[in-house]
Amino acid sequence: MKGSDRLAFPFLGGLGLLIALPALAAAALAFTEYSGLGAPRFVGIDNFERLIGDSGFREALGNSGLYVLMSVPLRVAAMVGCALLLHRRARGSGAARAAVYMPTVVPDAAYALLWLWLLNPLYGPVAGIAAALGADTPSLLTDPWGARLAIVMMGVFQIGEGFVIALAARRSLPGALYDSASVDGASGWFVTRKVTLPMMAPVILLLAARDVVLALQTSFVPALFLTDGGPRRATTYLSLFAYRQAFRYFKLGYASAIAVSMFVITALAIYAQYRVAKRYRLLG
Amino acid sequence: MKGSDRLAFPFLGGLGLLIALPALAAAALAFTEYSGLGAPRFVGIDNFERLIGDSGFREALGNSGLYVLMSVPLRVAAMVGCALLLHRRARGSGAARAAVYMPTVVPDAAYALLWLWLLNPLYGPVAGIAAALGADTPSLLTDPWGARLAIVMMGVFQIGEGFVIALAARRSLPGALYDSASVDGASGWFVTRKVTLPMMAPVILLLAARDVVLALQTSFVPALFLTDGGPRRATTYLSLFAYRQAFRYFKLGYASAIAVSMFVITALAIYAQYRVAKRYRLLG
Amino acid sequence: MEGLTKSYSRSVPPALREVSFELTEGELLVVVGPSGSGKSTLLRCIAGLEAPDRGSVHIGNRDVTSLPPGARDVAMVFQEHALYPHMTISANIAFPLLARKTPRDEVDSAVREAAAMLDLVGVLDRHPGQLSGGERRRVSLARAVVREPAVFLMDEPLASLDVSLRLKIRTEIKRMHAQLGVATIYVTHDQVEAMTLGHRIVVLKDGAVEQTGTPTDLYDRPANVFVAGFLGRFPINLFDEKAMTLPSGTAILGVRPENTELTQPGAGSVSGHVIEIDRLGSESVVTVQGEAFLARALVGSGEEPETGTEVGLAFAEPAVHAFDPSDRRIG
Amino acid sequence: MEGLTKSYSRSVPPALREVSFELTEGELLVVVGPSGSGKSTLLRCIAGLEAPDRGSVHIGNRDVTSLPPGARDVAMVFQEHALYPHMTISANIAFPLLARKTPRDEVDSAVREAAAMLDLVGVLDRHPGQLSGGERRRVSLARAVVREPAVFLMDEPLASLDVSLRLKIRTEIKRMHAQLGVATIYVTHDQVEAMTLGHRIVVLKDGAVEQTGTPTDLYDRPANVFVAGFLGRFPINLFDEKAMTLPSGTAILGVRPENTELTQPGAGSVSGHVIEIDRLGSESVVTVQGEAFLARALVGSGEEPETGTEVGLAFAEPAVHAFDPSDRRIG
Repeated sequence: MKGSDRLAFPFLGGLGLLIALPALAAAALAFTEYSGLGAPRFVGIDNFERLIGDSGFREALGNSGLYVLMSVPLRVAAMVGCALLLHRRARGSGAARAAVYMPTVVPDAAYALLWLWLLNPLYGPVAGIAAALGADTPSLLTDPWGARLAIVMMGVFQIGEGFVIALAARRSLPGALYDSASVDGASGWFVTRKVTLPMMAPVILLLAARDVVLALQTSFVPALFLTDGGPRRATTYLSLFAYRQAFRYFKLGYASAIAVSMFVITALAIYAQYRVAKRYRLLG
Repeated sequence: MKGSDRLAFPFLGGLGLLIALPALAAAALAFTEYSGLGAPRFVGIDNFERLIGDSGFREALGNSGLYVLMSVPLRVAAMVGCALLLHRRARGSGAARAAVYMPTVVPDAAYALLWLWLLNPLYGPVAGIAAALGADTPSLLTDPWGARLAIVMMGVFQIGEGFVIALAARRSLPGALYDSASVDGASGWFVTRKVTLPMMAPVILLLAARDVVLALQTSFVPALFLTDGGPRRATTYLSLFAYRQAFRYFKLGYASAIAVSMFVITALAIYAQYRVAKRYRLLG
Repeated sequence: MEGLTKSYSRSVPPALREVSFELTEGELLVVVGPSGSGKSTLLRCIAGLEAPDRGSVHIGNRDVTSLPPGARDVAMVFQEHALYPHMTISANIAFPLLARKTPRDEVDSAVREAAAMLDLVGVLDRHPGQLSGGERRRVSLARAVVREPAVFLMDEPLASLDVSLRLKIRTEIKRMHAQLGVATIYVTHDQVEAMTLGHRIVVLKDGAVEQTGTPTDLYDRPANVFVAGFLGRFPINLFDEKAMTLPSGTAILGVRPENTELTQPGAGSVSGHVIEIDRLGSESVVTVQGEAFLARALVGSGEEPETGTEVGLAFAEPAVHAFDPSDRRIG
Repeated sequence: MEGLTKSYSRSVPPALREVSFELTEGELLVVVGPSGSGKSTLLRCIAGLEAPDRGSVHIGNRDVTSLPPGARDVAMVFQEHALYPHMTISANIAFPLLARKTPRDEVDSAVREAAAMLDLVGVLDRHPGQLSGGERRRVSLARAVVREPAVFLMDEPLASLDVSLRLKIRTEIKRMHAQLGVATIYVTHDQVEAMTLGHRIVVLKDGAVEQTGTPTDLYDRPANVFVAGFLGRFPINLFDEKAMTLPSGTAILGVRPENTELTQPGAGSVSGHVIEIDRLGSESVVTVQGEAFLARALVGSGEEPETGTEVGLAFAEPAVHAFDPSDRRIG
C-alpha cells in the first residue's frame, strides 16, 4: 500500500511544474508591460502603482466587495435553509431537491437569457407583476443598485453544490439527538437554533469561506451577459475588469497585476477556510 | 419538527415561480423572433428548423460533444486518481490536497491569463521547453486540435470539487477491508482494482454524469478568454454559440432555441445521474 | 399514573402484533426479546416517535395515542447516549427544561439535584467528548431524571457499554428507580438484565408477547419452549420423543443445565457420551451427546468426568418443564 | 511453527509495555483484558499492521518483525466482519488465494473445502448484504481458513454478535480449531470467552501482562487483585484491614461470591446487613453491606434471607486469596 505514496510524487511534481511555477512566472508578468505580441518589458512596480491610482480598479474592488457582502450571506442562508427543509426522505422531497439543484446546472448562457427576459422592463414578468400591482416598473437593469441586486439574485438560485454539501452535513447528524429532543418536548425552532445550527457551524463557516472565493468567479459570467459591467460600471467586478484590460485593451502586464491582487484575496480566503477546517478537524 | 415541512412550501413555490414557470416561458421564446427591444413575434418552429439546417449549430454541437468525450474521462480519472493518492492523513498530504484544489479556485480570468502565457508560441514556457528539446514549437492555440486540447488541459486541473467528493468517498471505505487485504498479502494494485474501484463505482459514475453536465458550462469561459471560439471555430461550443447569437447578433429567439436544446441535453444527463444515484441508493 | 395499555398491529412486516400490557405505579417493567422482536418499535410507539397502525397508549387517565412525544410526559434514555456534543454537561442536563421554557433558577436547582444524584457535579462544565462511557451514560440518565416525568422509557441503555461498566450502571439504575419510584419501561435483549432489574418481565418474540410475569414466574414456569430457552444462564436442554419416552400428551421436555445431574450410565433418564467440557472456574459445563439429543449439565469444579466417558442424565422433578405439541406448558 | 516471542514498548501513550509470550504449536492462546489494555494493538503488531517501537516477533524460526503483513503467513479475523460487499461469498473466501495468484482450480477446491467446513455451501453465490450476522461471521472464518496459515489471529470475533449467536460461533471456533490444529491467538475482553476457549490465557492491563496461565491456574491462583477481579462470573469480594482482621503481611483478602457462605451473624468472619437480592433463576446474588465493606454471596434459589436481615459471611479456606501490600499473591 505504501507504494502508491511514491506514485504521488511524479503527479504532484507535474502539478507543481504546470501550475505553481508558471503561476509565479505569471505573477512576474505583473511587473512587465506586455501586449501578448512582443516580449514583455520589465517595468518594476509601475503596474501596482498605477493600480492604486486607478479609479477603475478601486471601483471594481468596491463592486466585488459589495457583491461578496450581498451575495454570500444570502447564498449560504439559502443552501442551509434548503438543506434543513429538504433533508428528510419524504414523498416529493426528491423532486424538491432536484428543483433546488436544477438552476445550478442549467447552462450559463440559457440561465442568463432567462433572467434577461425575466427582468425585461417592457415585456418581462417582473415588470408585468409590478404593473398589475400598480407599482412603478422596477428599473432593475438600468439602475446601478438594481443591476447589482439582479446579479446577486441570479446567484442565489445557483446553490446546488453547496446545497448538497449542507444536505450531507445535516444528514450526518445523529437521529437519536432529534428523537431525544422530540421526547423532551422541544419545538422545531428550538431544536434548529440549539442543536442543528450549532452542530452544522463548521460546515456553514466552510461554505461561507468557499463562497467568498467562488464569488470572485461566479460574478463574471452574469455581469458579462446581463449587464456588460454597467450601468455606470456598477457591475464591473474585478474579474470583468481584468478581462477587459487583457482582452479588450491587450494590457496583459497590467491585467496580470490585477490577477495577482485577486489571487492574494483568494489565498486569504482559502487560508481562512483552511483555518476553519483545521480548527473543526474537517481536514487531516 | 413536522412544522418545518410546511415552511418548505412557500420557498419551493417561490422557486417554482421564479425558475420553473419563467423557464417554460423562456422556452416559449424559442418559438418567437425577438431582439430584446420590441415585443417577441411568434414564428412557430422556425427557429428549430433553422437550427437543424444551421451548420454553425451542428459544428458547435460537435465541438461540445468532442469536448465531453475528451474532457470527462480525463477529469474523472484525475479526480479519482488524486483522491486515491492523497486520502491518507500523512505529512505533507494536506498541502498536496490544497495544491490539487488550488487551480479550481483561482479566479477564471487569472487562470486564463496564466494559460495564455504558458502556451504563448514565442515566449511561453511550453514553447521554450519544446525548443530546448529540439522539437517544433507546438502550435497549440493556432491549430484547431491544439486549441481543443489546450482547453481540455485547462479543465483537467480544475477538479477541486470532484476531488473532494472522491476523497470523501474513498475515506468512507472501511479501514478493516484494507487491513484484511494487507494481511492476506494482496498488492496495492490488486486491492485498488478489486476492492477500491468497484466499491467507488457508484461515486465514479455520479462524478462522470455530473461532469457531462458541467462540461457544457465550464467550456465557455476558457473558449471566450483563450481562443475566442477559434481557430476556425474549433472551440465554438454550444454555450459560446448561444452567447454570440444572443449578445452579438441580438437574435434572442434563436438563442433561446439553442438554450432549449442545451437544456434537453442537460436534462438527459441529470436523468442519467438520477438513475445511477437511485440504483446505488445514494439518494432518498 | 394508573395504567398503560397498548395493542396494535403493523402491516408488512408486522413489527408488533396485538401487544398489550399494563404498567402499575412505581413499577419497573422489563421488555426482553431477541433482536428484531419489536422491542424498540414498541418503546418508540409509547414515546410517540412512531405511530401505531391500531391500538392505543394510555398514561394515567389520558389517551396519549395521538399526542406528540413532547406532550406525553415521558422521558427516554436511548441506546446511543444521544448527548449534544457542542453543549456542556450542565446544558445537556438542562435541555429538557429549557425546551419547556422553565425559569432559569428552577432549571439551575433541578440540574444541581440531578447531577448530585448521579454523581456528576465535578464534570458539569465539561463537554460530552471529554467524558468516559460510563459518565456519558449517567449524564443521559440525569437528563431523563431532571424532568420528573410520569414514565421513564429506557431503550437498551447498557448495550453500548463494556461488561464491567454494565454491572455498575445497572446498579445505578436500580438505585435511581428505588429512590424516585417512577414507573419505568426498560427494553433489553439481555436476559440477565431482565432477571435482575425487572419487577415484571414481558417476553417479546416476532412482535408478539410470549409471556408476562415476575422473573421467578418466568424462570420456574415458562409458558412455552421459547421462554424456557431464552431465560436462564445456558440454553435449556430439550428432549423430544426420539430422545426418550415422554409422558402422554407431552411433545417436548425441557430441563435447564443447572437442574441436570450426571449419573452412572443407565441410571438416569437418558444417557450419552461426554464430548466437551467448558471450565468456568468454580463450575464446569459438561456437554453430552446422546443418540438423538445434545444436552449440557452444570457440575461443580473437580466433579467433571473425562471427555469420552459414557454418563447418564437425571432430572429433579419440579425443574422439568413439559410442553404439548402446540408448544404450550403442561402443568 | 516453533514459538513466538514478542516484547516491546511504545512511547506516549505506551500501548504495550514489554509484552512477551510464546505460542506453542496447535495452541489456542487467549489474550484478555479490559478495553484500552492494548490487546488489539498487540494483535496488530503480530499481524504487521502496526510496527512495534522495540522488540521482535518470531513465527517458527523466522524473525518477521520487519516483514510486511502479507509475508508473515498469518490469517486474521477482524471484529467487524470486513467482507467485501460487492463480491459474492465465494469470491470473498477466494480473495486471499487470488491475491497470491493461486491457480484457479486450486482456488476452487480450497473454497469448496472451507465452505463445507463452515456450512456455507448454500450461500456461496450470495452477497454479504444478504447474509445474517452469524453467516457473515462464518464467512470471515472461512476466508481465514482457506489460506492454511501458520497462525490464526482473531480480534474479538464475537463482539459484534448478539448473545445467542455468540455461543454458537464460539462452539464453531472451538470445533474448527480442534479440526485444523493451527496455533491461534484470540483476543477478547470477555472473561467467559477466555475461560471456555483458551488453552492458556494472557491477562493484559494497561499494556502489560498481569498473568499467564491455564484457565484453572488463573481462576484458582490469581497473581494479583486485578486478575482475581477480572476473571469470574461476579466481581470478587475484597476485604482490607478496616473490614476484618487479616493475617500478618496480608493487605487485601479476596473471596469470590461463589465461595462466600451466609451464616448466622457473628458466626462468620465478618457480618453486615442484606441490602439487595438479585434473583437469577436457580440461584440468587445476595449483597451484604458491612461497616467497611460491600460483599456478595451466591446462594441457591429459595435460600435467600430477607432484605435487611443481619447475616455473617464465612469463607472456605482454599478459595480465599490473600495479597500483600505490593499487590502480589501470598501462598
